[in-house]
Amino acid sequence: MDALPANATRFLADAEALAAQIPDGAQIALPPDYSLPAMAVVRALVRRRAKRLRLLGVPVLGMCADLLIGAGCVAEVETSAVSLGEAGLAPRFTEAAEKGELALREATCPMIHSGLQAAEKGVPFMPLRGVLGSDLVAQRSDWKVIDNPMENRGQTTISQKSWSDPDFSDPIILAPAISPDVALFHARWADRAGNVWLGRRRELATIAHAAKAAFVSYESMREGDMLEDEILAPGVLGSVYVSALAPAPRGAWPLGVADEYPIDDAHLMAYAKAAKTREGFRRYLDEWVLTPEKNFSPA
Amino acid sequence: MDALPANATRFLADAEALAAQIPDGAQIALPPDYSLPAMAVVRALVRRRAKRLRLLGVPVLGMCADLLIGAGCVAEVETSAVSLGEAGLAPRFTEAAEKGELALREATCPMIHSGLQAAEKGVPFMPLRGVLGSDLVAQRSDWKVIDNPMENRGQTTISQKSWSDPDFSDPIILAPAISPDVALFHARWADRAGNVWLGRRRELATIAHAAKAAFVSYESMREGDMLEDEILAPGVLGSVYVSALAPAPRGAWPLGVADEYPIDDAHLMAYAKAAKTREGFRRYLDEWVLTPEKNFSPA
Amino acid sequence: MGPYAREELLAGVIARLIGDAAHVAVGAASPIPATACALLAARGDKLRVSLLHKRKGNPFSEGSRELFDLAGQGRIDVFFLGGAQIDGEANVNLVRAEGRRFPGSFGSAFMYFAARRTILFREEHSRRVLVPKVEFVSAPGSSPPGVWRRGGPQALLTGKALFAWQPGRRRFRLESVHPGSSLEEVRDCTGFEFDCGPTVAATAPPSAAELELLRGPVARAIAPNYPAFAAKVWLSRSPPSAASA
Amino acid sequence: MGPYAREELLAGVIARLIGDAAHVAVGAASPIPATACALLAARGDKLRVSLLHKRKGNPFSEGSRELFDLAGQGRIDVFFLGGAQIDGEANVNLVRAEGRRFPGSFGSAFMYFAARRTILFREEHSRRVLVPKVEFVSAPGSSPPGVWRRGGPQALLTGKALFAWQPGRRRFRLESVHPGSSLEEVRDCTGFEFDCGPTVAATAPPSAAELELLRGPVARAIAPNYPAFAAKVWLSRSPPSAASA
Repeated sequence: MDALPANATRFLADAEALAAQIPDGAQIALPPDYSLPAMAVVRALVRRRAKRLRLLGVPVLGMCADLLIGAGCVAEVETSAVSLGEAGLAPRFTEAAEKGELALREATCPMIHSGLQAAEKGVPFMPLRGVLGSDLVAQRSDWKVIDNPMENRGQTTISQKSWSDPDFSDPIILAPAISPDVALFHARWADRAGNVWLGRRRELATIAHAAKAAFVSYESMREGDMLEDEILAPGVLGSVYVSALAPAPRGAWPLGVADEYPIDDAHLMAYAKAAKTREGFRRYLDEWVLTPEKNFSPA
Repeated sequence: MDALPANATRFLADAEALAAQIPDGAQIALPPDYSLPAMAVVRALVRRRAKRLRLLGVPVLGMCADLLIGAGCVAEVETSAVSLGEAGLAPRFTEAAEKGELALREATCPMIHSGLQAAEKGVPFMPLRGVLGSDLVAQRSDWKVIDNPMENRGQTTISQKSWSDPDFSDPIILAPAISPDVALFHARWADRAGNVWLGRRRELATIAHAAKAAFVSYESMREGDMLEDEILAPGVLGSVYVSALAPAPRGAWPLGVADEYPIDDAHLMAYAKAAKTREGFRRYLDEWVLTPEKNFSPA
Repeated sequence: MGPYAREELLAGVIARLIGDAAHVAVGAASPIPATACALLAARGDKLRVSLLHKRKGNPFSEGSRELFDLAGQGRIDVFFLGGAQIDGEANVNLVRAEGRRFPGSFGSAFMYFAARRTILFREEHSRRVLVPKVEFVSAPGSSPPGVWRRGGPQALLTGKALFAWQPGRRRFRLESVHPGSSLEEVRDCTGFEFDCGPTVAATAPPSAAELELLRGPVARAIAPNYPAFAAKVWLSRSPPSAASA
Repeated sequence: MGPYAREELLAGVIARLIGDAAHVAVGAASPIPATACALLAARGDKLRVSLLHKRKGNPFSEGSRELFDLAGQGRIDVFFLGGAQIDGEANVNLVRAEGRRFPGSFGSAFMYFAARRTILFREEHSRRVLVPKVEFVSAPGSSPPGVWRRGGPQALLTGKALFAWQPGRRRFRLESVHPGSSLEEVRDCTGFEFDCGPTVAATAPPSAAELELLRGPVARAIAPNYPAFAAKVWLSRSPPSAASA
């Protein structure tokens, strides 16, 4: 995963083929449920029995992560929250967290955004205001606190002592760069040049910029080079960032794609209810994930 | 200019009215010539005899700045370059710089981008790789160099000494946040909600986010709220950032607006030639800027 | 309760707390704060409301980081936070309590500092929620001098009472008790100590004019994003034409 | 010169310098580097070329910072820099020389560090341009150990010769002299000292196959973005159908 694929956007057959590109143990950056999650690929990861995945929520996670956690694919989660939104707590995450079955790296939304933007710019860190005084700071030895160097002409000291010491002068927290192994998400359109259209979901572009590889499923193929179209271009992620692409019609279902299909609230509620128990979750997997013909909604 | 106008996008009559909002002495962030410069407002600033403006090129400047400099409106320029592109050197900038008539704050493109992104995030600085060893660093006392705090567990020292000292450990440069008084640019469309459409010229959004006020001229008014349209939204700057708007059809001329009108190369060449001398520049101003009926191209 | 729904009372209180703010950001599962904003808008106040995660459209074009950047720029005047636990020093816990796991801190550790004012809002008023000391500080209620902090808590509103935050004393003061509750009940159900004047006012109910707005234009504005909520609060009373849309 | 234009020779040299790079970024006023990239593409190489400031469309959707972010990410293999002055330590000056003001440093102070390789390209080969020491270092040719630097100069190409950069010695080595020039002429016109083997090769001219590509698909690919250049180089020879487009 070290080489950045500059000129090799590959066109794969389907979600299974994309899932096969993601090795066990990879750190995968995932968007929130409202931001084009690649659910078809997530289901394919469950089917291929992916192991020890490390999930990064950008900045929060939902059903996408809950499925992978419940199916035993996940070793570690870094996120600022996991929730099913209107459908309540994410039941498999909640149980795994309460039983201590996951390595949890608690964060807060803008620290994740800033870490990805640091990687996007090729710098080792980015500063952020706030956060000091949250118990998150003590848990995250990779978050550093320094005196604001723009205000201090003399020495500035890395926090060995507590940032709340009175001799700390305008302390500020630094988010370390986050460069995930894989960015995984869904797009409304792709084109033959390997570009994908994400619309206003710009956090997906940031993930792809920061990641070592980006795997993208898409609703449908669009004619022409979208980067040459001034109306579409602002919503495009250029192919330079896209390692591989595959078609997955209704690939975000049961979550939604703006202007294509809405969130399937009833399904999400049914999932939230079923997944409250391990047995219910197993039945859900059998019915909706492991049975090939039900890979995506018939609607 | 202290209060951020959260709920008060004002609709003004024309470029003159926008220019009247920009006080003498203001720091104005301007885009490059290829990125929607508000030329009609720039001409109006010349007509209202604006004084002591401080220009910030994001990240470079062109005819926009050359006109203001030649007309005596400018006290200071911070930029990574001033050029007319294919038409050669920017003659009024070049002469003013050679004669020492301008306070020049030399920069390099990504330091300006990073400084604006720092202001966009409300942090005092942003780190950047590279730059060390450029003579720019010695000229910019506001650029600080520190040891990379992510690598150094002990003390980290602000550069009093030279960063090239062998005991400097992975030095990195910090771009101070730049929060210009005014962001000034042109947009293809505006809507009644006060949103403007910039397409892929995202640097304009960054300027507006970072600035204390944003003044925007636009080609034409579009029906509906563009932020509610998933296709247009990715290219929109939301009205929360827009202080005031005014119509200026062909307002970027002689520069271009993608899909509307191209750069008027012949005019730019003619300007570059005329502006080689003060007299030629005066004649250009008389003909194309100070004569109201010729404020913009008849085409 | 009176001739109004509890949600209407709470929205009215929040509307008064928002006051003359210029820009309010309202999170996903927050129909009552959204109702308060819609009430102010219906009254003709020039309030800008950024509703996060609207079903159709949204106020942002820079992705999910834009809210945090806006707050960092100082452009968010009022934000709302809840909490699995809230303590008497206005610390907020969104992570874990009594062996139970909650979703996580979201952006609280930043927004509580960067928004000019934060209204703490949790309908459940119990010793389980309002504790002497939170088990985990997702976001602290105050910061030492020398630590950058643009804003902090303004008030804590629950289903029983309204507390004002006193930054100097770092303690809440009971401001009013909602009709139907009593000072005694509030004391019983609050796990932290708080200040209290010699007499405690009753929370002002929504006025007739406010109720008319709530049941007309406000209900119609809220229904598209919170259909279940709108149906529950208003459909049984005086159904606005679009509440079922 | 021979049965080829000087621009064709230079483009051929640049194409060889680019070699098997995956991604090349080409600046605004750079028709010859763009021609080299088009030649590689016409040969079927899987080269990704990001042409900055194309007349129609452009490879970016994040505004003008995207080039620098791409380079920071390590995704730019080859970049080009010119210079009002270039010295024997590969320092580049884009700001001022002999009392004259030039446009400014642009992104050179970053790109020279972040791109994996930089090809220095300046057609004028004179002691005015190739100086012992630049008056102003826009971007340094090398950096001390311990200073982050992903890449640096690969070569210096002028209208007369090709120099290779020797990072260990921090000096240029004359690689070849273009047909029509001589070692003596190169020495006369170069203001800095450089290494030189016992014999100096002549720069290889474009092959017949390369010329055929240059005058066919390459000319057609270049004409839309550089119409004046394409007309000058190719229209007088064997006009490709689209060169005047």
